[in-house]
Amino acid sequence: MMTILIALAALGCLTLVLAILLIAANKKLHVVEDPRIDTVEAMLPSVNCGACGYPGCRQFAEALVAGKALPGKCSVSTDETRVAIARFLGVALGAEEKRVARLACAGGTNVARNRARYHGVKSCQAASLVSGGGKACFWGCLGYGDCEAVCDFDAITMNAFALPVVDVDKCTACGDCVEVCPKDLFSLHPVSHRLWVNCKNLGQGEAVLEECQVACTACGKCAMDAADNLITMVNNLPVVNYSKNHHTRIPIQRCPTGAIVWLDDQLGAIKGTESKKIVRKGQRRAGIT
Amino acid sequence: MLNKTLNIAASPHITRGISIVDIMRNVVWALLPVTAFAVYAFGLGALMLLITTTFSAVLTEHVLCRINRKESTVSDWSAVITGLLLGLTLPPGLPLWMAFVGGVISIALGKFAFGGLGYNAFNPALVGRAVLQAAFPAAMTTWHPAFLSDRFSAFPAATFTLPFMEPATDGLTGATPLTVLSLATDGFTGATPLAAFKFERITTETADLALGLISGSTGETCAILIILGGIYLIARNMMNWRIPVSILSTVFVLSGIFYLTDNPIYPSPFFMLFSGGLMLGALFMATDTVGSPITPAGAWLYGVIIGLLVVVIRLWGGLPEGVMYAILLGNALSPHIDNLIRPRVYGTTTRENSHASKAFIRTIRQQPENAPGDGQHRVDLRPDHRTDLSGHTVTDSPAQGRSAGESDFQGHSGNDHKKDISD
Amino acid sequence: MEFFGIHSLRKTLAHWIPPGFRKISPVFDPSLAGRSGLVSESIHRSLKQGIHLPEHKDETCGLPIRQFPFTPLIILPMVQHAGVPSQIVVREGQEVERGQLLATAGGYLSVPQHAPVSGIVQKIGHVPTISGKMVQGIYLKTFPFSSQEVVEGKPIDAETATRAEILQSIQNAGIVGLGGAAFPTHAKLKIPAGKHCDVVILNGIECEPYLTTDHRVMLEQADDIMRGIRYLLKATDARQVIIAIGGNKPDAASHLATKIPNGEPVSIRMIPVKYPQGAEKMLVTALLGYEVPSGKLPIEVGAVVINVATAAEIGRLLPHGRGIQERVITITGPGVKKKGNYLMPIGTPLRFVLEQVGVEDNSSLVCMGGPMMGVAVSNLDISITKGTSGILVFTGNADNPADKIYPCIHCGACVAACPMSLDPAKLGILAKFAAYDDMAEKYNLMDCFECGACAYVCPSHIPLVHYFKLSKNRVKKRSMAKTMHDSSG
Amino acid sequence: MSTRTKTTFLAALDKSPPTNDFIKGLWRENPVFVQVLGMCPVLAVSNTAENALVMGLATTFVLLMSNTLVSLLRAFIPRQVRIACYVLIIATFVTMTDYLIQAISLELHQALGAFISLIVVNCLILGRAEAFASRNTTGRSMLDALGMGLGFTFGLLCLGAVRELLGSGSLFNVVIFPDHFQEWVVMMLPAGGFFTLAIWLLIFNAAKKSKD
Amino acid sequence: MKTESLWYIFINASLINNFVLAYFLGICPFLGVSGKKETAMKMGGAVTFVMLIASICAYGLNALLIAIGAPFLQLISFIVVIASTVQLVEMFIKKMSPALFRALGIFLPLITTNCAILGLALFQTNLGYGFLESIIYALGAGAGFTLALLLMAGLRERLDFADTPSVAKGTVLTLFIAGILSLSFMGFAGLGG
Repeated sequence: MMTILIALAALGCLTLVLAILLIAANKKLHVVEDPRIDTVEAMLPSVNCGACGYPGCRQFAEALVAGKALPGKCSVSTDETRVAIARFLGVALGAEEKRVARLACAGGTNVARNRARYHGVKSCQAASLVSGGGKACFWGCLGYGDCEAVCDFDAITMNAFALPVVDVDKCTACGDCVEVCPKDLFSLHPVSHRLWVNCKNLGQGEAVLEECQVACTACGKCAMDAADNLITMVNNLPVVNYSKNHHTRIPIQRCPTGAIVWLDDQLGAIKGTESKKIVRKGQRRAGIT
Repeated sequence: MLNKTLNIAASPHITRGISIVDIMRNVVWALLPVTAFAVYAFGLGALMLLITTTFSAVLTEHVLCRINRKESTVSDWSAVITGLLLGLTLPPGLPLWMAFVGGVISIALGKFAFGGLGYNAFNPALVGRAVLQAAFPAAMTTWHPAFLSDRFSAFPAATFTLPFMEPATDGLTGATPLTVLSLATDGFTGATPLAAFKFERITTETADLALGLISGSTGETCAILIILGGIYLIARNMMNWRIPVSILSTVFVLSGIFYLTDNPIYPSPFFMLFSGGLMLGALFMATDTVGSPITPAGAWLYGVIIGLLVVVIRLWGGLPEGVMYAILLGNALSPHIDNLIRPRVYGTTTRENSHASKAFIRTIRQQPENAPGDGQHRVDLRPDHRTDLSGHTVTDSPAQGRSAGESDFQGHSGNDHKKDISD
Repeated sequence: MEFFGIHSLRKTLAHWIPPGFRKISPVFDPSLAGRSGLVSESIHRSLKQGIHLPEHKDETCGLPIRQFPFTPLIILPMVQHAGVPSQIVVREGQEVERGQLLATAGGYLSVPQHAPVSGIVQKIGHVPTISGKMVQGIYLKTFPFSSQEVVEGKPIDAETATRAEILQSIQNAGIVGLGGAAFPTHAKLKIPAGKHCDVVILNGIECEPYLTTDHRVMLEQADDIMRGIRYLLKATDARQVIIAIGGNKPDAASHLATKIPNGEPVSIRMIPVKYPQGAEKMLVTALLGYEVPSGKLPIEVGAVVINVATAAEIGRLLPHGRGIQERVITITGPGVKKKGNYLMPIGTPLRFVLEQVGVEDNSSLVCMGGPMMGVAVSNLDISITKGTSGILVFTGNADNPADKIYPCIHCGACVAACPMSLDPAKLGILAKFAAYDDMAEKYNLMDCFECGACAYVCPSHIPLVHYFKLSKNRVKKRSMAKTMHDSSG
Repeated sequence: MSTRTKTTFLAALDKSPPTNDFIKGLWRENPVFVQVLGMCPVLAVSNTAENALVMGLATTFVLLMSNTLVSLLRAFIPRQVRIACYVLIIATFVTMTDYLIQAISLELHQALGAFISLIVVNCLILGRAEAFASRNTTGRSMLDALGMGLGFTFGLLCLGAVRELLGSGSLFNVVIFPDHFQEWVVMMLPAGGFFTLAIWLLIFNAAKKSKD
Repeated sequence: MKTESLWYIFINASLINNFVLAYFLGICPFLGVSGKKETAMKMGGAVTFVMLIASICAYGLNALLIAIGAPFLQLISFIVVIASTVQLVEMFIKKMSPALFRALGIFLPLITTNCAILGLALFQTNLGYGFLESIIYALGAGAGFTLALLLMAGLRERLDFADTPSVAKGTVLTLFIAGILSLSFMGFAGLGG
């Protein structure tokens, strides 16, 4: 009996002393942090892609809670998540039109020629530092797939001709591929931009075709055909003014090489009726230097 | 040619033309004299042992590469080195199945688990040996005598023990249960001279040690041949000489100091140097480039630490020998040594350097006035004063000068002059 | 990070070391200055790290400079120098005389360009450059039967012209560093406010294998160099000039020594052969004993380093007020049939050059510059620029010139070779895993000047320099993006 | 029963919450091989199968009791001092277990040493109390504790069996291998514990990988 | 109890019978926080500090419990006192150094349930160490823990950039290294004895 009493008393005293200490410490050393940040962060996809303009999801969550940003900025989340966050914080959604990464090159290995054989680190970034890479077209895609590797969402795959293909559904417009491409071939565009110039070659005339059979020869037919100055030729390339009515397929029809295309969700890039059809499946022969 | 497709690659366009395969092959060459002596001294048993360890190491490497669907890396000779070194550190009469297990462990645990050549943080052969030592302490401290008359006609009794069976003692070693117990967790070799000294205070002649007229692990007895192999590699610039030199000199100096205290428990420095696995360890194990520091200063420190640990374990530890443990610990420390000791990068301004450059500016301006002729003037490192051309003392804050310099040279840093090298 | 302050310890110890062996020893001995015929070994320790390379210089160093034939078509990119492109002032179809101004400087950090030949402007458009970029440029058709006389301009006299005038005329002459980086020389000679140039170093080390351009220039254009020195002294207000010459060129040193006029504060130093001793920073340290602070220029320690060929060009052009139209180029390598040093109009296309000298059938790689830092070309339609010091043609198995890459075995050969005392092994591993920020912040990536010593010695054949080029490029891009991001919001 | 119905049956079983609570600890969230929790006793007392079994059962017992009590009291424990409360509860049961084992076999108690007491600080027990019992009903918590405890015992046994078999040629003190078996002393040493666990984890990883 | 020199107690606790590599105490933080040197250093420091406090508390408590004749309360009171102390330390760190708090993350509360701390308290009681000996023992154990953690962190940092086979990545490799380290620490056996 005595032992039990001693045990009770000892434990009781101990607990009391410690409890008082802890309570005092809790008061003195308490750190305040908005608990909503954690909740919002948990709702975000935590891929830290940076598409929202913040370094990571945590910072974005802080900005959201502080009212400095709107949930719509997060292009990675699903619509439901964005709505849920907006509802949780009691703010507007701030939705934007879905944007995707578009590639401005169609020069796969079947149509574009290599000028030199590149040896070294298998990366576009690295290759571009060695005389611009081995490709004959100085502006074209090098095809080592840096964009495929950098994409956190598996939205980019390299096709049989070493050209990246963007999966519009998976693309979150995070901009990583835009940043990583040494030839600056990617840009972010609203999905509704369907009239697309699929080339960046600044060359002019038939000589360009020696480098790549689907390059823009700067013939200017598209600019002539498009109404209302929708397309202007700048530096030997057509430039579409998307602030005008660009929902027309007329400009692509007379393009001799298919450098200007209509992007279709199902069918992919549709070329004009007069463009050459290239059906080569193998590699285009590396020509003379 | 002008019509051919050119190759392009990043500079430099020439290389030294030595690959790691060459280095590895030369290490094997350097080990061959030791191996030959081992076979000469211990006979057929040692030969079988060395063949077994090498074979099992190479086989394991090949099989693991295949399992991992990688190209087999057997051809780079590194597995051969591991197997050979492992065999050289084992007692000559060890059952072959244990040797085989050792080879497998060396490669699988010591090398492959870490990611293969280049990532094996510990010396693979020593990992194999450490595991064997801990697993079979009795067999690993059973020393088969050298120079037996029947060594080329008969195998040691234990050699052909059935797998997973205890080796039969052939009565030559007198390994009583008591000594087995006391040697239970022996060091790298526990070679007889060291054990004899540790437990019975019997010293062995240095000449015998150097020439290998003793018993011990298969390949550690003949110090002379080991040194010759090491010198060959050092001469071919394929071994970091700092590591063996620092290990050996640390052991020599430290044990010399203790020897001079005239206490009978401290052996002579020559005995320390030539006994046990120190020579083989210092020259061929500790110098494994992967597990050792990369900078020269780091290599010195690494060697000193290993030497220190060897002396500490040998003199005060419970084990007669500690080279294996010392090297493994040195391997574990080497990432930290690499982090601690990094050469100062050229032009990164430590305080002295920034003072020095200012002092230089001052001296060169003073020279026309007080030309010293013999060119030996003390450089005043005081940063705050300097004399300009007219003899006035000016005080100049470094920040001012720097910002002015930058504004004039926008967009071109020192790096932009990189191509000036071909000047 | 220093360990136990090793370096301060060394400084302390320096006082106990006999004077002759001290690292910090005098820079310049005024009592000897002005005496012509002085050639001395460098008294400072030469490069501690670095590597010894097979030189391959014997094939061309004995061959005098020869005039190269005029090409029918000159291709002249407007970016031949570091900095802003030149502005074209001619129009298509215009006839130009040799030496006539074709383009003016596009800004302060830019130089004008002059017609390398007399001819007609065929086209103005995109021309390929060695970096792979297409830039604005001029196609100039050479008049086949022209005497190719050079247009004279307004002479500049070193004695009477002011500092600013000399700098301006150097810019007007279109002179850039002929060593390789092609940095506008007038910008290099302009001493920033608050700094003082004490010594002008003429760089005649030429540590790259194969190249003998500077060697021949020193032997054949010594008078031009001496004339150039006078302009340089005036332009920088320096008190002395040191001509640094590689230890493998004693003939150049003794020849130059005979040319030093009495009373000129010019001395010559021979520096032991080691690569990359010719790098600006390494040279300053070897001659003066001080290190150029990280990310800074040699002017920080009171020195300006100019290539000997650049000095020769200044001495040759300024008295006539001409613009630069040609330069000396070494054409060599295992694949070249007629090796030699040629005086070649700038803008000569590579294809024409190789057609003229002839190349072996198994040639596989053409490189502009030295083998250690030169750039492999993908396109023979690019042309010789002001920065081209050599053209090398290598032969070999065209299909697989690259050696098998093994993992890093931590052997430390690269650490011993790196002249900047970096840790290329660690940097290489980090680069492989794209840890660029770590490389820049913790391992001083940006101090690497891509000399190639690490990749040369690496027994694992890891393309270290390529990794570093890539990493530096990425770091620069990111920091640029960051500053843009910061400034925008 | 065809394999297909069997799998659907198992899947259905898997989906029902109570069974899931029990099953997940055995395999999918096995504390030893998947979560790598409570490694101290796993490594320290797995040198023989017997020790491993006793340790596993003791842990299961403590886990069961503490989970039950915690889930019962979960409404009354203030959030700020919950950890202290859990520890108190666990410590009580551990002391009981300690004395219980001592009563059963003094020899066993000595073999297990301080590690019985150290069950108190087994991350597994506190982890389950915090992550499961404090949020779920008593029934589910008990099932969870049983599953986790048995999974833990299974993991311990896996290690103990290998180490005893190689280390002394026996299993549960029954001699398995014939005379003259060479014992792998390393298996009895700490290093052997590390290696054996690593190899088991390796096998599990490989199995998981081949399944994917 | 035989009396041991303080030096031997320190060597024993830190090297010969290293808490992590020989006693398997504190394996959770050893596996969890040994990825980065800086974190390992901080964790080692924190554990050493808590060990010191726990050692002092345990010494006092043990004396008290023996005095009032309730040794069966040993475990409960130890753990309660240690838990509260750790919670105090945790609050303190959170206030003083949020960065450190973030770096140690979930492992700070886990120091409470770190076997090494309770193990230390129990062992020192079992060994019958006096006050000074207890403190030295705690310091040795802490130093040994930190050493093991640091060695592991250095190796793991290097091996972050290794072609480790995917099945051996992470915990498996860490355990392999721990095993090898444990073997190499066997070299210290008999030291100072």
